[in-house]
Amino acid sequence: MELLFMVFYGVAVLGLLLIGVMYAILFERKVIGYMQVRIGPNRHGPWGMLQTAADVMKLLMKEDIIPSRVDRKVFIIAPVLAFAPSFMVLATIPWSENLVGANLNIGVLYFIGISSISTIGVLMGGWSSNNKYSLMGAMRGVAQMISYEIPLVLAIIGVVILAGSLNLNDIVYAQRDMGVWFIVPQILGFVIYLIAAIAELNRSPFDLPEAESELVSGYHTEYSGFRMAFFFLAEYVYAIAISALATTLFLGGWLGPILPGVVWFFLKMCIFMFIWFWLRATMPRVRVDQLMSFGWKVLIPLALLNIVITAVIKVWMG
Amino acid sequence: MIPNILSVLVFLPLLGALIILTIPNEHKNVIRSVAGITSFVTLIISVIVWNVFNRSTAGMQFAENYTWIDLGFVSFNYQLGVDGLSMPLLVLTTIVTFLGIVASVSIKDRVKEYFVWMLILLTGMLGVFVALDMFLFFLFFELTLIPMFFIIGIWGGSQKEYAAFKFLIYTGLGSAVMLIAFFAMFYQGAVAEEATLNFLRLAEIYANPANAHIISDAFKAGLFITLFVAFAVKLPIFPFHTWLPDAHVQAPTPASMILAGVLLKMGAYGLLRVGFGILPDQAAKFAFLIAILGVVNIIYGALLALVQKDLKKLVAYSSISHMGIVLLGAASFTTQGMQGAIFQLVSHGFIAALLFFMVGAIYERTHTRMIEDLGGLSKTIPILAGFLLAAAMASVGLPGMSGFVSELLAFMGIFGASPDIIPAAKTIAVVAALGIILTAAYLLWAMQRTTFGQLHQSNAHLEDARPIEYIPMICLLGLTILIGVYPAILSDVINITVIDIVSKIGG
Amino acid sequence: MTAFNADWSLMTPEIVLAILALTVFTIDFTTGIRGKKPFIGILSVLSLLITIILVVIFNQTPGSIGATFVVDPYAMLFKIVILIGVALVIINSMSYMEKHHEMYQGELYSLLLFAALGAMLMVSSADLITLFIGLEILSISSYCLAGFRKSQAKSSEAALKYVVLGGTASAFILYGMSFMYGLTGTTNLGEIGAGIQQLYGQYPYLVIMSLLFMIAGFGFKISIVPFHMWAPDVYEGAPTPITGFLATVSKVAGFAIMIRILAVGFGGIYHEWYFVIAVIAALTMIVGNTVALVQKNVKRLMAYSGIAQAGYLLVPLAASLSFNITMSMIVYYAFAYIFMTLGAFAIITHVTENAESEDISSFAGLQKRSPFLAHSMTVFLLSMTGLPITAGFVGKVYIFLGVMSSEMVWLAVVLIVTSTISFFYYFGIIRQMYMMDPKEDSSMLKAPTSISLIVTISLIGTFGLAFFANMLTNYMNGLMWIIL
Amino acid sequence: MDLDLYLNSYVYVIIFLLLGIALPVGGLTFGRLVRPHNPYPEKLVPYESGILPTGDAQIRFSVAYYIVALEFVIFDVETVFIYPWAVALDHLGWFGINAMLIFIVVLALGLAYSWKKKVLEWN
Amino acid sequence: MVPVQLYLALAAILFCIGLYGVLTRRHLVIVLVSVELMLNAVNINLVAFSSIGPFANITGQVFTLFVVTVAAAEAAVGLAILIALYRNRKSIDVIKQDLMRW
Repeated sequence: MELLFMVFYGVAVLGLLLIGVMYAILFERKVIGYMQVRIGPNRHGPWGMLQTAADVMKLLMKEDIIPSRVDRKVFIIAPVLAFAPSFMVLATIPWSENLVGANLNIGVLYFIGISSISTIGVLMGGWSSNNKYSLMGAMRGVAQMISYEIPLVLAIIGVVILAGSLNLNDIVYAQRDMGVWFIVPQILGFVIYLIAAIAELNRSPFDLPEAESELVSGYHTEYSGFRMAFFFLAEYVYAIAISALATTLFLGGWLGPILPGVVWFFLKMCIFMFIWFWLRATMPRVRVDQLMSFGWKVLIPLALLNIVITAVIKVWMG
Repeated sequence: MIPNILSVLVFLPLLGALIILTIPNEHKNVIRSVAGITSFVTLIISVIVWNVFNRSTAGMQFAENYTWIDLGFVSFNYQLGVDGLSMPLLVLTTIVTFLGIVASVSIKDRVKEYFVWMLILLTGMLGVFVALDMFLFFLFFELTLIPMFFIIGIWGGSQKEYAAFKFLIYTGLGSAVMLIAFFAMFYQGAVAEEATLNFLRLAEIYANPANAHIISDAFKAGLFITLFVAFAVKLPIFPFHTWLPDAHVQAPTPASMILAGVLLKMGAYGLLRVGFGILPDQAAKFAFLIAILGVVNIIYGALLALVQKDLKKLVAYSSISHMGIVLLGAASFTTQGMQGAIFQLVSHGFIAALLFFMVGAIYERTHTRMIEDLGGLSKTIPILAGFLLAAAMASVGLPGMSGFVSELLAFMGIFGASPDIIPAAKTIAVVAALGIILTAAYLLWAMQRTTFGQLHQSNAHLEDARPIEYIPMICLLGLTILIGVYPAILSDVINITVIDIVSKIGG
Repeated sequence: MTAFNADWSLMTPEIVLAILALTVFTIDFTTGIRGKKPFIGILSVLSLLITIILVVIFNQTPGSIGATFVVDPYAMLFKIVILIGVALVIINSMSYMEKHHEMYQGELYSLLLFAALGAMLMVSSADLITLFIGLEILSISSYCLAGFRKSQAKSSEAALKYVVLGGTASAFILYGMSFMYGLTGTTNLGEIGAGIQQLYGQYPYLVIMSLLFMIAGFGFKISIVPFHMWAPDVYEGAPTPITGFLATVSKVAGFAIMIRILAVGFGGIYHEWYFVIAVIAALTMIVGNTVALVQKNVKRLMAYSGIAQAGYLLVPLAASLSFNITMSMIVYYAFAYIFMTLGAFAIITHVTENAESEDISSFAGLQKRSPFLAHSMTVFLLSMTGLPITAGFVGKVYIFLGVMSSEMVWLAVVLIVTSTISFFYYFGIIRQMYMMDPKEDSSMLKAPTSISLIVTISLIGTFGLAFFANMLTNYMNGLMWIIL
Repeated sequence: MDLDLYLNSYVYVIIFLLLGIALPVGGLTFGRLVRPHNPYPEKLVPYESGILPTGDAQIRFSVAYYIVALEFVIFDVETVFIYPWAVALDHLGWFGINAMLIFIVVLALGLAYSWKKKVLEWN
Repeated sequence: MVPVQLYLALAAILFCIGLYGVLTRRHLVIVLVSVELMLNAVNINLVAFSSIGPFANITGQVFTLFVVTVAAAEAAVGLAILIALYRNRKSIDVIKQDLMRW
């Protein structure tokens, strides 16, 4: 019985997530459209609401081409490996006070650990394709993702210090008890997290791995049809997951007056999603050397500084 | 009397070596003189010690004892002393080494190094004869190894490296076995009574009947055999002798003199000091075997000498033969026999040194050591040939020379040996006497072919003895004759000690 | 938690060395990576000297920090050995660096300092975790050092072999440790030692397995037979001063801690393992000394010589002696070993660099080309052979004396016979130096100041330890070696 | 936290894992029913902007990638120590601050070193 | 509850696989990976003992953290050396690393 409920929870999250992704994509296209003073998708359904669904159907019916010289096994596993971890991390997100799947006492660690597996999916996809663009894209992607994973991870430590726990629920409670969301005491950490997250997601302005003008489509150049869709899906699911984590860590999770927690959570997540899209519409792409040196030379030292300051203040204040 | 005179004696050569190290290479004559003076002063001091030496006590004299390294459970002591056994050998060492250094004028190459090694060697040899602590004894024993290796290996003959390595490994293994025996002896002594490395103290412990239940006879027997093997290498005794001909033949003349004159004696000294001194009852038990080995040495050495074509090799084998007499005399366990053994050590020290010196001097002129290429030397270089002949006569045991006295004493000893110790002593003596005849045969034959006989064409124009060569020749021959004519000069030093050793088993 | 109120002053030498090492490292990389920087070397040597003084001052009174880091005479003496060794290695590297501009100087020195730090931690640790950390700081630094001549294939190959085998060895050690932890629930050596007998009664096989794994692992690190195969290759490929480092500091530190584990952790079941150690010691001596006979490359020869020396050092452990005597022997020999080996390596470095060949024949006629180096080398070789009047002689006689008074006379025989075998190859070098003519194109060899300095220090050490051995042995007699 | 809750949490994790795998597998299997399948050689050639590919595509890449990977390994693993410390900071107090300061200074020195050695430059 | 022996067996198997890999594989990267595998086998042991061993306590997990770190450092150094070697030799095949032979 309990198991049934668990499965149900999982399926529900998955279903909602798929819908969420669909509308996230639409949201992106609309936001960017409006920012560029155009309308964006508007043919399918009212206000273009069914545009993404149509895209999915299209991808589903596309021919599945596996080029002749690829490393077949790796090629097939790669999209799964990219998608599964980014979905798995959602298990531990506390959508609201009581709506949480895996209430892990090492939630943060779990999130970081599992999410970094998707890097391997990217690498496998690029390597197995036997295509120079794919390989280059994958290498760049991996280099970027691992470089920015460090500031991301270090930025979270500030929150952990303040909350004294790795449990995501406890972190939210800590914000409630403190009376202020961690974005305030951890503003430096938040900024680092935000920037690192964008790079981690390979999103503009750090979308070098998929720079169409240089690398066609990056590591999934050789993928077509539904396989490509899963890479695509993984990216958006990961974006949602990162937003969810940011919400929990910095914006007080489900906390908020009047409205139910889930709604607050959803709204806060939307802010993050909006920021991703906003940046994409406004920022030019950075150069690869700028990207790397920014991560290593600016973000990591800042993140370390943040840890020290936070810790000293925390102990000082008692 | 100088305090710590033995230490002064032992380390004076080392001081000389240090002085030589500071002299630039070019001043060869200065180096030679410093070495000569150092060894001469050492000789003088040893003679002083000899004179002051109290002839009427068996105990250790001029004793020094300091703790050197305290290991907690035992300490390595710096303990020196001389008795009637070591006293003659001490003087022998200084004399032969001094003469060896005089004879070293023939060394022209790498002079500085050579004399440094020589003086270190002298320190090592003196140390062996005065050390009363096992560790110290072993240290000096090993210390002689290194200079000799270098001297043979650098200044030796055509196969010097082979000879040097052979010497190194044989004697190294010998020392290894010795160390095993020493420490086994130490350990059992420690179990029985006291942890000590002192020879005298150990002798007491091993002699104490109260310890018999701990120090079993079987253990003692094993110990004695091990010790015997260890010193047999140096002595050398028949199956362990093969390094000797190579080393002696390849070594430069002074080194051969010292090798035959002193180094071999270290083996005999060790055997007498440790083997006979600490385990007299075992020595008595094995006396028969030792005597047999002595005879084997005499005969075997003589037979091999008989067939040698190389004069130096012949002398080398004669050394093996002569060391047999030492064994024979010691094994008899009579006062005369033991005296004979010590007499033989000293007398052979002088005679062998003289023989090697003569062979070296002749080789320097003729550039050959082959007996067949020599011949008729008395015609071109009468003085050298004469001394060679005299040396050979001394070696044969001509009456009036030291060889005669020692052989006589040794044979008297074996004749008088108690049948409990050596059964069939007379037979052994007769067989040994046969060996002496062989000695006479090969030496006289060799002399006949070299000094007399047909003059070899290439030897027609040779320079006779140089003034400096007279020093070693006359000294050594003189000493040989002195002991031969007036044996008491030696015997009154050794008597008490010999009686002491012999009394330990008789008692 | 005990770490809060512990007496951290006990750790002063380590802390200071860490700070100094970091300072050296910082100064190095802030002043540009390339280029000659002898002052970094001098600074490193000074750091080590300061640390030695601090060790002498602060480690006099025993104590421990939370039972994981102990300061006792055992640790103190080994620390001094290690620090002297590293200082000599650094001085040696300074002259080596003059000729090898492609190597980053400062990095080498700071790596050596970190290695020294690791070794110090290791010898002071009484806890498996601390021990492991120290071991790995040392090992990882050593891997880097072995491959320090990046442009040389041999060096890289040596380093890679070292990494792979060293890593495997670490895994072995850890695997053994994990069982000890599992069976006792603690990583503290003292607590393990207290319960080992009872534990052995309960799980004999697991305890023995754990022990064997650890012996195998440490055996790799200190290159004892049959875990020695890496040593010759790594020694040959590594830059020569580093070979000296591997042969001495690394090995001595490994020894120190292996003995601590065996004596403290497994002391209670001594009779179960001493024979294993005895057999290993015998094999090590035999293989090291016999294989060395056929070596033509000096560094390989020294590798096998080092293997043999490790065998000698194992002997006291196998002979069932009283703990104090065993410790005195090992510490004495460790001191002797570090001086004679590093002195020899300084000369080897200079000679092989000059000859641009590592063949034994590069020593030909050294006596003519540089009498000082030749004579000193002779002293070091004699010491390694165990001939008088050197520290090696006293040390070997000391060990021999000890083992003769144990039940294992056969081990003594092996020791002495293999030592005699070693005459051949040590004197082989002496033969080259004194009895061979120099190669035609070779000129006089002038020893630079740094080499002369090491050689002089080593000579003083080699002779001083022999003549004034009493100073050390008196100090060691009756020490409370290990506190827990 | 009691054991049940602890285990339940991991059941969630496993369910999510299975679902995460099931979706792509299911999707692709379902897709097979509806999508066309008629490969021909030209279609299976790797895409290189229309030019026929030459040489092996699994080329060696710049050493910079390796170095970044190495740097990552080092820094990522260091966080292993910072996390437990961060959680326990309440108990550790100033002792913990000091310990971590040392740790971070060493880490920062390492970073500064690689910076100076131009490991962080990308070219 | 899974008994501790099963974890130990798993660890032993992994350790053996790792050792086998070190001894037999020709590709140096795989050799390094095998070493890591051995270290991780140790980690399994430690964690298993730490949570369900006869004397379960937290020390084992602390130990594991250190082992992980050290393993990473070792891998980093190993790979760096591997790159240097590749530059010199153009090969990372174990069999071909034979400049020095005993």
